[in-house]
Amino acid sequence: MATDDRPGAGTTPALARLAGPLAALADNAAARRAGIVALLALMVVAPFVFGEYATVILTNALLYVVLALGLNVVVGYAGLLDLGYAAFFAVGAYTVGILTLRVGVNFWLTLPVAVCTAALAGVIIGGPTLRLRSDYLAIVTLGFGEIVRISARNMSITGMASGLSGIHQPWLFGWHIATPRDFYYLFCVLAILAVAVSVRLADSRLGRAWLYVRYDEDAAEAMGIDRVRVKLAAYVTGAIFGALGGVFFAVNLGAISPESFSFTQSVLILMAVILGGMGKIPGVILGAMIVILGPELLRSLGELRLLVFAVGLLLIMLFRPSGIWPGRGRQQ
Amino acid sequence: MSGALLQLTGVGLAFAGNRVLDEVDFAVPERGIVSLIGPNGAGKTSLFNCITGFYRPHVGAITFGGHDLRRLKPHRITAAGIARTFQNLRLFREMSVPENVMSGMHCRTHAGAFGAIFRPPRQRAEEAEIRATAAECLRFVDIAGDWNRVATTLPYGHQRRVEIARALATRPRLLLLDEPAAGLHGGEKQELIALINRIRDERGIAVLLIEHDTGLVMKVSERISVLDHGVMIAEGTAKEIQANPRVIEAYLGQEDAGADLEL
Amino acid sequence: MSLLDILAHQLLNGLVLGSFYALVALGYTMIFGVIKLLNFAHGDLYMVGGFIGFIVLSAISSVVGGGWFGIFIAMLLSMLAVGFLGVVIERIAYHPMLSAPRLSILITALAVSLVLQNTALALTNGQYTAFRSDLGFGGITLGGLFITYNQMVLVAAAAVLMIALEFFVTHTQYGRAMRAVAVDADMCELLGINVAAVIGVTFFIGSALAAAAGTMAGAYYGSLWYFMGFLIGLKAFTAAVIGGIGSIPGAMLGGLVLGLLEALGTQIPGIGSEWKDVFSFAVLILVLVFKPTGLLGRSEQERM
Amino acid sequence: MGILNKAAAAGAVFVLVAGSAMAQGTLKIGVQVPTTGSEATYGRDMANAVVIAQDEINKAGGVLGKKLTMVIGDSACDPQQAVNAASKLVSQGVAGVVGGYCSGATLPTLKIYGDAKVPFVITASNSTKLIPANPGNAFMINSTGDQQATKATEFLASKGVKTLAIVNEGDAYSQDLANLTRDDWTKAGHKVVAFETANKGEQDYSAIVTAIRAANPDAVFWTAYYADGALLIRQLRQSGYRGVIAVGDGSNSTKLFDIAGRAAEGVYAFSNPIAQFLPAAKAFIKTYKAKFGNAPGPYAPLTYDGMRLLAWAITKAGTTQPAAVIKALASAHNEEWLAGPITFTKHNTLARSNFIVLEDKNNAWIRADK
Repeated sequence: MATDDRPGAGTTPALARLAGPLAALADNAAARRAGIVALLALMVVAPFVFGEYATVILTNALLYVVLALGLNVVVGYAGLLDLGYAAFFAVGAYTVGILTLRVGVNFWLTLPVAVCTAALAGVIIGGPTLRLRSDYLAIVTLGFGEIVRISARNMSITGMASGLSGIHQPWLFGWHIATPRDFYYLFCVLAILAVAVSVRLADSRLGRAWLYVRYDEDAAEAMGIDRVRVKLAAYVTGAIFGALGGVFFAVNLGAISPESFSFTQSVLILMAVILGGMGKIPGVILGAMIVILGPELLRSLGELRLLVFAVGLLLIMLFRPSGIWPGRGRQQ
Repeated sequence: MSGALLQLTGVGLAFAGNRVLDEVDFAVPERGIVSLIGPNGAGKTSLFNCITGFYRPHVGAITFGGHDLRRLKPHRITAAGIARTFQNLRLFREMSVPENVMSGMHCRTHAGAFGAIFRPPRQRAEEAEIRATAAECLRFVDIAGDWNRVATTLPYGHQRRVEIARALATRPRLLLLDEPAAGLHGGEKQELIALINRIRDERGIAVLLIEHDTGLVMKVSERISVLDHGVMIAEGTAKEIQANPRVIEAYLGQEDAGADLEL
Repeated sequence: MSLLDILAHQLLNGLVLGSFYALVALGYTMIFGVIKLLNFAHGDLYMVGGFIGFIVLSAISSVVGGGWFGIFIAMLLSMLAVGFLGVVIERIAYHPMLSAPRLSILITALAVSLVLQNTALALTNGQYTAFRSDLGFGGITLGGLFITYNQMVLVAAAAVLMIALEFFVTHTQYGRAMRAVAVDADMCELLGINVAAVIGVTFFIGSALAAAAGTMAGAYYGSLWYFMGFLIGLKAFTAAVIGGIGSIPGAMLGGLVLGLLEALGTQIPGIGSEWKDVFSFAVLILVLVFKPTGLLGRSEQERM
Repeated sequence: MGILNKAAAAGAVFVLVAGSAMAQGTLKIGVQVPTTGSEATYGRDMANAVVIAQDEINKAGGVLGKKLTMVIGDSACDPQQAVNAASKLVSQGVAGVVGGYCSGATLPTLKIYGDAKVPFVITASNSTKLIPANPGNAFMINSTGDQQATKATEFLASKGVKTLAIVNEGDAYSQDLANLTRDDWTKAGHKVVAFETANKGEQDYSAIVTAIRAANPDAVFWTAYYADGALLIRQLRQSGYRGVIAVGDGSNSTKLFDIAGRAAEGVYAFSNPIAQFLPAAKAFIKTYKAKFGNAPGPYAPLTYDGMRLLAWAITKAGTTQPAAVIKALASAHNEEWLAGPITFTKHNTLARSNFIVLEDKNNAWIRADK
C-alpha cells in the first residue's frame, strides 16, 4: 500500500476510493497507517479476548471478506452482476474434497488445481456470455450456479447430496492447522492477501480498464480496450478468489455438501458487496462483517434475518447506492 | 486517391431497410486535415461509426494504411491507429482527468493481473510510461492545473480538450473529431483551430472532423466533403465547396442551416 | 402404457406446465420490452398471486364454493391486487432508477424479489400452505390418454388470457403504444405518448398474468410455498429467451417449447429426472450463446 | 511478541472466570435444533420436549445436586449455521448436547463436539453418513436409515409388492434412504422399476408421474419430506395410479393430509415411534398439551428420552467429566424409556429398529403393522 509518488498520479479520486482500505482518511497517511496497525493488532489478539465461539464466527466473517472481495472485482469494479458466485466457491471446495479424499493429493497441491479449474470454468461460462448484453450475464450465472449445485448433488464423485466429509486438516511446515484458532489465523492471512491483491488490482492498468468499461463501454472500446477480454479478466479473477475461499472453507469445515452452495449463498455474498459499498474495499469488508456478524448479534431476529437484509438492500439501492461506507457515490 | 491513409470505397449502410449511407467514396491523406459536413441526419456520424467499427457497413471497402478495417472490432481499429472523440462528451464519469487520459494508453501497454499483483520492474516501467504519456498529452492540449479533479466537473470546453488528449494518448495516425466545436464560444473555437493544426504539424497526425460550424471548417480544412442523405455530393477545397450549387441546394433544404454557409 | 401413450402423456404434461411458464414468461418479456429490465421479482409475483388467490378463495368459498367458479373469482381479484402491486413496485423501486446504471436497477429488482420472498417466509414461517379447493380428479380417456377436467380448464384459461393479451396489444391504443415504447421510448416521449402510463399498464398486465398463473397453480397442485416463484421465474425467463425476449408470441411459444422439452427431456435414456433442471438451464445458456434473439425475437440493431 | 503474551494471559483469565461461573449451581445442556428455517416446526417441537424433561428432572432434585438449564443452539438446518451454533454451545461450557434434526447440519458438528469432548445424544438425525464421522462421543437414539430401508422392504414385500418405484428429493436424507431401499429391495429379489428425483419446491411432478405410470410399479415409495410428498401423492392419484403408496419418516407429519387431502387415503408411512402410539407416553402427551397447547410432534418422545438419557448418564458417572459420561452412555442396556429400551451398538447407534408403520384412514394415522 505504498503511497503514489509517480508523476501525474496524485491521489486521484476513483483510485483513492478504490485503493486504500481507509480511503476516508486518504489525506492523512499517518492516521491511515495507525488505523491499519490497530486493526491488525485487534485481529491478532481477538481469539484470546473473545473466546472460541467468537473465533469461529470471525473465521466465517473473514471467509466472507475473501469471497466478497472476489465478487467485488466482478460487480464493484467491472459492473457485472454475477448471481451464481457460489458456483466458484463450490468448485474450490469440491476440488479439495475430491483430490484429497479420492486421489490422496496433498492439500497444498490442490490449490493450483482449484485455481485452474475455477479459471477454466470462468472462461467457459464468461467467454460466450460476456459478449451479450450485460443483463444476460446475471441470469446465465444464476443458471450456472444451479447447474453446479444440482450436478454436485447427482454425481457420485462429489458424494451426491450428502457431500464429502472427513476432509483432512492441513499441515504447514510442521504446523497442524486444526483448532478453530489455527483456522482463524489462516483466514486472517488469506483475508489480508485478498485485500492486498484487491488494492493492487484496483490501482493498475487492468483495474482502470474495468472502471472504463463499467462507466462507458463504447468510449472504452473507442480507446482501444477489448471489452470482452477485460470483463472476462474480471470474471475469472472473481472466480479464482471464490475458489480459494472454497478451498479453505472445505478444510475448515471438514465436510461439504451441495446445499452450502445454493442461490442464497450467492445472494449473501452479493449483499456483502453492495451493503458496504461496491467497489470500495473497506466498504466490502464492512459488508461481509454485517452479513455474518449481524445475525449472530441479533439472534432474536431468527426468521426475519434475511428479510432485514433484503429490506436493507432495497433501501441502500434506492437511497444510498454507494453503500454504507462513506465516500462519494458512483452512481450519479 | 490511391496512397491515402484512410480510403472508403463504395461504402453502404442500411438500418431496417433505410439507406443511411449509399456508395460513399471518401479518403483522408497522410497528415491531411479533412472535414465532413452536411445537414442533420446526412449520415456523418454513421460514417464515423463505420470507420471506427461500431457499425459494420453492408457493402464497400474501408482500408487504413493499406489494411482492411471492415472485419475489425472497434478496439482493434483504435490499436491500428484511428482514435476518435464523441459528439456528446463521453468522458468516464467519476474518474480524474489523468485517469481518463490514461485509458488511451491501454492499447499500447500489456500488463495484466499478474503484473498488477506482483508488480515486476517491467510493469512498473509501463505504469510510469502510462502516467508520463497522460501528463504529456494533457500538457499538449493545454490542460495543466485541473489534474486532481473529476473530469466531468471541468468546464465544458476543457472536457472537450480532455477528450482530445485521451484520443491522442492512443498514439493515433488519424484522429476523428465528432463536432469538436459544439458548445464552444468564440475564443475557444480559435484555440481549437490552433490545436487541430498543432496536432497535425507537431505530431504528424491526420485529422478528420465532422463539424456544423462551417466557418471553422472553412478555416481549418484542407479538403471538405459534403454528405447529404447518405450520398457524397461534393468534395473539394473550401472555395470549391462554397461555390458548389448542389451543396447550397442541400443546405437550403434545411431552413436554419442556410445561414451557416454564408459565414 | 405403450410408448405412444407415454409420449402423448408427456405432451399433455408439457402443455399444462408450458401454460404456466408462458403466462409468467409473458410478463417478463413485456416488462423487458418497455424498460429493458430483467424483473427478477416477477417470479415472486406469481407466488404472491397464489397466496392472495388462496386468501380470497378461503374468504369467499362459503358463498361461491371452492370449485372452478370460486377459483375464477379468486383469480380475478388476485390479478387485480397483484397488478397494482406490480405498478407500485415499478413506481417505488424501478422508476427512480430508470436513468441509473443498468447494474443498479438489476440489483434493485433482485432486492425487490428478496423482500417479497422473505416477507412471505416470515408470514408463513417457511411452511407449506395447503391450498384447499373442491377440484375433483375426474377426467376423460382418449385412447390411452387420460385428461383431467382440471387440465382442460387450465389450458383453456391460459389460452383465453393469452388471446386476450394478443388482442389488447394489437387492437387497442394502449397496446399499440406499448409496442411503440418497446421500440423507442425516447421517440414516443417526443410524440406525446405518456410513456410512464404505458409502463404502468405493462407492469399491471404482466403482474396480473403472473398472479393468474399463481392462483391456478395453487389450486391445481394444492399447495403454496414462499419459494415457489424462484424456480418458475427462472424457467419462465428461459422460456422468454427461447421465444425471443421482448416478443409476446415468442413468450407463449417459448413457454410451450420449454414445457415440452422438460417433459420429453426426462424420457431420454441417461437423463434421469434428477438432471431435468440442468437440462433446462443448459438450454437457456445454449440459446443465449448461439441464438440470443430466440425463435421469434427480432435481431437487435448493431450497437451505438 | 509481548503484546501477544499479555493478550494470551488476559484470555486465560477470561476463560478461568467463565469456567468458575459455570461451576456454580446449574448444569448447562445444549439443545441443537433448527428453530429457524423451513424445519423450524420440528426444531421447536424437539426443544419443547427438552423443556418437559428438564422441568421433571429439576423437580426431582436435578443432576449431581445441580439444576439443569438448557441452552438452545439454532442449527437452522444449515451446515455452516450449525457449526456456529455448536461452537457457541461449546464455548458456553455445556456438559452435553441433545438434539440434531437435519443430518446434513448435524454432520459437521460431530467434529466440533468431538474436539471439545462433549457428549452428544442425537435424537432425530439418522443418516448412515453420521456413523463413520462419529468421533465416539455421539450416540444416536433414533434408528438409522438402513433400518428404515429394511423395514420398508419387509413391509412392502408382505403386502405382495413385487415392483417398486422410488422417488427422492435429491437431498442427503432422502437420497440416502432411496439408495439404501433400492439396495435392500433388489437384494430381497424384487425389482426397482423406476428411480426418480424430484426437485424441492417444484410443484409439477407430472413428468415423474408419467414415468412411474409407464413403469407401472406395484408400489411407489417417497423417501423425502411431507410437503412435496403430498404433491406427488395427489398427482399420482390424479393420474389414475391405483397401486400402493408409501412414504418415509420425513413425511409422517399430519400436514401431509392438509395438502394431499383424500388422495392420501391408504398411504403407508414408516415412522419412528410417535407419541400417540407409545403406551408409556400418555402422561407425556398430557403435559405437552397442557404446556404448549398442541400435541407433541414426531420427534418429541425421542428428544425427551435424549435429555433424560443424558441426565441418567451424568448421574451414573457421578461427574460431568466427558470421558466418564460417554462411558456411562455406552453402558446403557435395555433400560426402558418413553420410546422403548435403549442399547447401543459398537458404533453408538440404537441396537434395535424402532420403526413402525402407519396408514392413513380418513386423514389420521393408524398403526398398520400390528
